[in-house]
Amino acid sequence: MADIRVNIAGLDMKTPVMTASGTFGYGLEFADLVNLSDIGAIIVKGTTLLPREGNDYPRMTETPSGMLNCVGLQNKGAEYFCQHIYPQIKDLQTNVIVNVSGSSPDDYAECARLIGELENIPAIELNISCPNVRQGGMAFGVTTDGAASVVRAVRAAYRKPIIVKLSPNVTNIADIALAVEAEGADAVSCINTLMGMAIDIERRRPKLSISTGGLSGPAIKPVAVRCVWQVAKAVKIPVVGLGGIMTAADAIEFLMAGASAIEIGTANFIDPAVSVRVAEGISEWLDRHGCKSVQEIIGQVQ
Amino acid sequence: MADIRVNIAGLDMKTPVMTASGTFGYGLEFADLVNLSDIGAIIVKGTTLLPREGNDYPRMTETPSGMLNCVGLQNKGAEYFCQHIYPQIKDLQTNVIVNVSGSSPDDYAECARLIGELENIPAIELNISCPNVRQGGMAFGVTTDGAASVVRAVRAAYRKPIIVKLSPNVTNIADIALAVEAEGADAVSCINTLMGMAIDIERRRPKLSISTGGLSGPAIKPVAVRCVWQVAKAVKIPVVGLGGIMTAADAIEFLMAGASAIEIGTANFIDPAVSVRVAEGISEWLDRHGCKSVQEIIGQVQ
Amino acid sequence: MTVSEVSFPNNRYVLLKLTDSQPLPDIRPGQFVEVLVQGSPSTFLRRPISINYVDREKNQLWLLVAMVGEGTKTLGKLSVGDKLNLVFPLGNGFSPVQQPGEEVLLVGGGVGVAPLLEYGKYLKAEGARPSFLLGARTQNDLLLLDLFRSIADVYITTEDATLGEKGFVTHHSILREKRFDRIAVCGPKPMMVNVAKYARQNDIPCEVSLENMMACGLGACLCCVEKTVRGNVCVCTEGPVFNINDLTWQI
Amino acid sequence: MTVSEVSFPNNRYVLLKLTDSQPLPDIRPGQFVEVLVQGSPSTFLRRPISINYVDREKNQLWLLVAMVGEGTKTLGKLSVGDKLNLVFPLGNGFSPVQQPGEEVLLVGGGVGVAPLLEYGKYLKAEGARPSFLLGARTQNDLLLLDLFRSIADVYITTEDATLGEKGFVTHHSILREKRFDRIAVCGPKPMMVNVAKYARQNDIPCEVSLENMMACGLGACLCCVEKTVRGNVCVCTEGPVFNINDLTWQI
Ligand SMILES: Cc1cc2nc3c(=O)[nH]c(=O)nc-3n(C[C@H](O)[C@H](O)[C@H](O)COP(=O)(O)OP(=O)(O)OC[C@H]3O[C@@H](n4cnc5c(N)ncnc54)[C@H](O)[C@@H]3O)c2cc1C
Ligand SMILES: Cc1cc2nc3c(=O)[nH]c(=O)nc-3n(C[C@H](O)[C@H](O)[C@H](O)COP(=O)(O)OP(=O)(O)OC[C@H]3O[C@@H](n4cnc5c(N)ncnc54)[C@H](O)[C@@H]3O)c2cc1C
Ligand SMILES: Cc1cc2nc3c(=O)[nH]c(=O)nc-3n(C[C@H](O)[C@H](O)[C@H](O)COP(=O)(O)O)c2cc1C
Ligand SMILES: Cc1cc2nc3c(=O)[nH]c(=O)nc-3n(C[C@H](O)[C@H](O)[C@H](O)COP(=O)(O)O)c2cc1C
Ligand code: FES
Ligand code: FES
Repeated sequence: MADIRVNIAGLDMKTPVMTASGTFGYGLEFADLVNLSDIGAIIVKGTTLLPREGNDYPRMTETPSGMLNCVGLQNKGAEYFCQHIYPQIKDLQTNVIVNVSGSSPDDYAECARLIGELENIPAIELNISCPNVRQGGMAFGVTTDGAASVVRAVRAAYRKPIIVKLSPNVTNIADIALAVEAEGADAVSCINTLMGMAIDIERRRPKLSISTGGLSGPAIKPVAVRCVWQVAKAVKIPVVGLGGIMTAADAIEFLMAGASAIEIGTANFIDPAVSVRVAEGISEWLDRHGCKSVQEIIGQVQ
Repeated sequence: MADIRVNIAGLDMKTPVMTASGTFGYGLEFADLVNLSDIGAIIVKGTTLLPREGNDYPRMTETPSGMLNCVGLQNKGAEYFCQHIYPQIKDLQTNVIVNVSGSSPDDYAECARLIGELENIPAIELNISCPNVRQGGMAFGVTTDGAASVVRAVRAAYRKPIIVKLSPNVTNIADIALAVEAEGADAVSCINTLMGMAIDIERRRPKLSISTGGLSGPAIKPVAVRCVWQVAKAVKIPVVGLGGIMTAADAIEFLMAGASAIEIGTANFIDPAVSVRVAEGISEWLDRHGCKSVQEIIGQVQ
Repeated sequence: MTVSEVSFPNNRYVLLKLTDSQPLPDIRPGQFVEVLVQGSPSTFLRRPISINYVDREKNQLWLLVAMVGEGTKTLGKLSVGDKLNLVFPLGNGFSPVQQPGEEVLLVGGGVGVAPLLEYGKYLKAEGARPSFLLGARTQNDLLLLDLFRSIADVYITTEDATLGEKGFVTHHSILREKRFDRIAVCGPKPMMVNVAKYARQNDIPCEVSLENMMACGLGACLCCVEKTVRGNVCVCTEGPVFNINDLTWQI
Repeated sequence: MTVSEVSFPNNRYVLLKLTDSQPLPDIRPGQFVEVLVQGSPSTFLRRPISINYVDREKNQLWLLVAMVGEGTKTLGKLSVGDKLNLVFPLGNGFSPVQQPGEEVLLVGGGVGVAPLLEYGKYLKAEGARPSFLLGARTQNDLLLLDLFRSIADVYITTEDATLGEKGFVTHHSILREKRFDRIAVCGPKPMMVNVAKYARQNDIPCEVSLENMMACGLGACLCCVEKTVRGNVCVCTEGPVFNINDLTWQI
C-alpha cells in the first residue's frame, strides 16, 4: 500500500485530505457519517474574535456544477469557541485546524492569539478573503499590502504554523502568495470561493440576501487547478489545493499541479464521507500506478 | 408581442442576442442550422493584423458544466478577412461585428483601421484579453493602463462603434471598465473566459498544449452575472453580457443585472440554433409577464 | 435504499416507497431525508424531502414529492428496483405528546401535508387525538386522503369549493367551532403565517415546519438559517419544526 | 431521431440503430454525427460518432459506440423509443471511387472499424473492390464480422491469435501477398501511423480518419485542428479523413 502520509508546515497528516472551512462544521456534525480519525485534518468554521450573526437568509443557491453562498462568517466568536467547542473536539484523533477571519489585522491577531493557547489546535488557516472594514469592504486578500498586513499581525501573535488561504478574485494570485510567504506564512491554501451572483428572474432580485456570494464546487475546479499551479511555481512553502474536488482523480490533479495536500469543501454536502473516499482513491491510484508514496506525484506537472 | 429590439452604441439589433466571438465562426458555418438573419448580431472570430497559426493541438477539454480552450487566435489575418471572407458575409441580413485582437496597441489600431474600411461591418469588439508581447505576455485587459492604451490607439484609427470586451481575470473589473469608457469605448462586453487549467492524470501533463486556457460555459455564469452587475453600476455606456448563457432564463438574468444585450458562446456548440431559441424565449417571457419591451427589465436588479 | 413502489397521486406529485435490507432507524415525525438526485445534469446538491410515512411492517419509508423542478422531476422518473442514496433521518421533528388525550390539529397545504401523515399516526398511537385540516386549490390536489382519513378526522378546504369548505384553511369553520390544545402546520409560508396568527390570537401552542433552502442538511454549512429569538439558527438541525414563539415572524 | 434497435456486440460496445420520420439526408461514408448526451451530469459537449452504416430501406442510421467514458456509457443506456438529438452529417468522408475495379483495402482497429462498414458497402456498390483488414486484441473484440463478410473479404489479426493471424494489422500476410490500389484506415493513432508507413513505403495512396477532440464539429471553434502541410486545419470540416501526404506525421 502506497504511503499517503504528508507533512504540511510541520503538521503530520495521515492522509493528504483535509475538510475545508465552512463546509464541515466542527467535524462533530459528521461524526455519525464518517470516521473522523481517517481524515488528514479538519479545518473548522471561520472563527472571528467577536460573535457574528452572519448575513440574512437566503444564503445559498445552486448553480451549474456548483453553489453560491453568503453565510457571512456566522460564528459565536473566539472565546465561545475556546470555552464550549474546543472541549468537544480537542480529543478527536486528527488535526483540528481553526480558520481565522477578521475585519482588521488586530482582530485577526487577537483571535489567533486566543486560538494559539489551545494545545490541541496545531495550526490555523487565515481566511484573508474577509472584507477590510477600514478600506470600504475590499477584501484583505486582493492586494499584496492587505494580505501582508494580516499575516504580519498574526505572525507576531501566533507561533504555530500559519496556512494562508488565498482569494482567486485577483489579477495575479502568485504575487499575493509571495507577499504572504515573505511575512512568514508556513503554507498557503488556494482557492477560496470566486465572487459570483445569481438572479431570481421571477422575483427580479438577487438570489442571495447580499446580492453577491462565493462560488464553490466542481464549476471552479479549472480555475483552482490553475491557481495552485501558478502559486506552486512561485513560492517555496507548501501549497494546499482546493476548489471543486469531488473524487480522487480531482485530488490527484491538484497534487500533480503542485499541491502537497488538498481540502474538500462543497463535496461534503453531497457525500459526507467524501474525504475518506478520496483518500482511499488516491491510495488505490498510487498502488495501481506503482507509486510507493504520494510524494512521487506532487508537482509532477510543471 | 413584446418589443425585443435593442440599440447598442448606435447599432440597431432585431434581438438582444448576439453570437460570441470564436464560437460561431463567420456565421456561415451555421447557415444550414439556423436562420442567420434572426440573430441580433454575429461577432466573428478573433482577427489579428497578421495571420496566426494559433496554438498546438490539443486545444480544448471538457470541464464540469464548461470547457477550456486555448485556440490562440488562429486566423488568416485582417487582409485575408477583408479580401476573402468579407465578400461572403457582407450581405448577411444581420449586424456582423469583427472581434479585433492584437499584440501591441499599434497592431490593434492597424487591424481596426483595415476593418473600418468595410462598409457593412458596423462595429468592432476589442478583445483586450490578448497577451501584451512587450510586457511578458500579461494580458492588456488586466490593468487599467494596458486596457486604456489599446482603446486609445484604436479610437484614433476607427470611427464606428467600439465594444471593449473585458477580462474577468482581474481584481476589479469595474475599474477596467471605467478606464476604457474614459478612452471613448462605446460599449463594453463582459466576460471573456476565466483562466483555468486541467490535468490528464494518466499522462501526467496538462490537457491543453499550452497548459492553461480559457474557461467558458454555464460553470462561469455566476461570475459573469456578477461582473455585469458590477460594471453596469460603474459605467454609463451600455454593457453587453455573456458567459454561460444556455437559455432565455439565463439571458434574462444578465439583462436584469444590467446588460443591454447578451452574447452566446459555448452554447452554440451544443445547440447551433440556441441564439434564435433564446431570443424567442425572451420574447415569450416578456409577453407572459406583461412587459411591452425588453427595456423594462434591463438593469432591474440594482 | 431501493425503490419498491412508485405511484402518482396526481400528475404533479410522485409517491416513492423505499425499502432497505437493513431495518429502518428510529425516525421522529417531522424529520427529513437528503436525497441524491442522479441523472439530472442541473441538480448538484441533494434535495431535502420530509419523511411522509414509515411502514415498520414492510420496512418502508415513504416520500411524497411535488415535481416542481429538475431534481424532483428526475425523482419522478425512478422505477421499482432503482437505488436511491439518502442521508437520514435529519432534523428535529414535531413535539411528542404533551398530555394524554390532547387534541392536536395538524394543518397542511400543498406538499406540506407530507410530514403530517406520519405525525398523525404517531400522535394517535401515543394516545393523543389528532385531526387533520388540509387545504388545496382544488379537490384533485388533495393527496392521500384515504390514508389521512384512516388515521383521524379530516377537515378540508379548497379554493374552488370542489371539496370541503371553500377558501383557505384559516377560513374553515372547525377553527371557530372547536378549541384544540395544540396546532402543527406545514405548507406554504403565507398559510403558515396565517395559521400562526390564529394560534397566537387564540393562545394555542403552535409548531410550524419550515422549508428553508438547504445545502448540507447537517448543520455544517449554515445556509438554511432562520431568524429566531436566539439569533440565526439552522433549520436543518434545530428545525425544521419550530414553535412560533421562537420565530421573529410578524404575526 | 428515434432509437429503433439497441444491441451489444460485446460488453464494451453498443450498436444503436436510429430512425426518423424524415428520410435521411445524403451521407458520404466517413462522415460523422455530433450527438447530444442527455442525463449524464458530467457530459456537457456533444460527442462525435462516425456513421457506421446507412440502411436506406429502413431509413436507419447506425452508430457503433465504444463505451469508454460517461458520455458513451450513457448512450449505452438508451432504450428503443428514446429520442436522440443529432447534428449530422458532418465532415468530409472518404474519397469516392477513383477507377472502376480498384482494389481498396480498408484497415480498422477497435472502434475504428465503425465508418469502414459504410465505406465498404459504398465502394462495392460503386464498382470498386474493397477488402477489409480488421485488427483487435482478441476475437471477442471483432465487431459486426458477419456484416463485414457480407460485403467483402475480411482479413483478421488478433494479438492473442484467437482469430485470424497473430499480431497487429501491419503483420498480416495479405500486405505482402497482394498489392492494393488504395488504403483507408481508421483506428488508434499508432496503428494508423504504422499503416501509413507501409503505404508510403509501398507508394500506395492512403487515407486516415482522425479522431481529434471536438467541441463544435462545425468548423467554428477551431479546437480540433491537425497540423497539415497547409498549416492547422479543422478535422471536423476538412477531415476527419485526410490523405497521409497532407499530414505532418513522422512516418
Ligand atoms: C426540510 C424540508 C422538507 C421538505 N419536504 C418536502 C417534501 O416532503 N416533498 C416535497 O415535494 N418537497 C419538499 N421540500 C421542498 C423540496 O426540497 C424542493 O421542492 C426541492 O428541493 C426542489 O428541487 P428541484 O430540483 O425539483 O427544483 P429547483 O429547480 O431546484 O427549485 C424549485 C424550487 O424549489 C426550491 N428549492 C430548491 N433547492 C432547494 C433546497 N436545497 N432546499 C429547499 N428548497 C429548495 C427553490 O426555492 C425553488 O423555488 C422540503 C424542503 C425542506 C427544506
Ligand atoms: C470524428 C470522430 C468520430 C468518432 N467516431 C466514433 C465512433 O464511431 N464510435 C466511438 O465509439 N467513438 C468514436 N469517436 C470517439 C468518441 O467521440 C469518444 O470516445 C467520446 O467522445 C468519448 O466520450 P465519453 O464521454 O464516453 O468519454 P470521456 O470520459 O469524455 O473521454 C474518454 C476518452 O474519449 C476522448 N474524448 C472525449 N471527448 C471527446 C470529443 N469531444 N471528441 C473526441 N474525443 C473525445 C478523450 O480523449 C478520452 O480519452 C469518434 C471521434 C471523432 C472525433
Ligand atoms: C457554505 C460555505 C461556507 C464557507 N465558509 C468559509 C469560511 O468560513 N472560511 C473560509 O476560509 N472559507 C469558507 N468557505 C470556502 C471553502 O472553504 C472553500 O474554499 C471553497 O468552497 C472552495 O472549495 P470547494 O469547491 O471544495 O467547496 C465556505 C464555502 C462554503 C460553500
Ligand atoms: C473555442 C472558443 C474560442 C474563443 N475565441 C475568442 C476570440 O477569438 N475572441 C474573443 O474575444 N473571445 C473568444 N472566446 C470567448 C467567448 O467569446 C466568450 O467570451 C466566452 O466563451 C464566454 O461565453 P460563453 O460561456 O457563452 O462561451 C472564445 C471562446 C471559445 C469557447
Ligand atoms: S443546510 Fe447546511 S446548515 Fe442547514
Ligand atoms: S470541432 Fe470546432 S472546429 Fe472542429
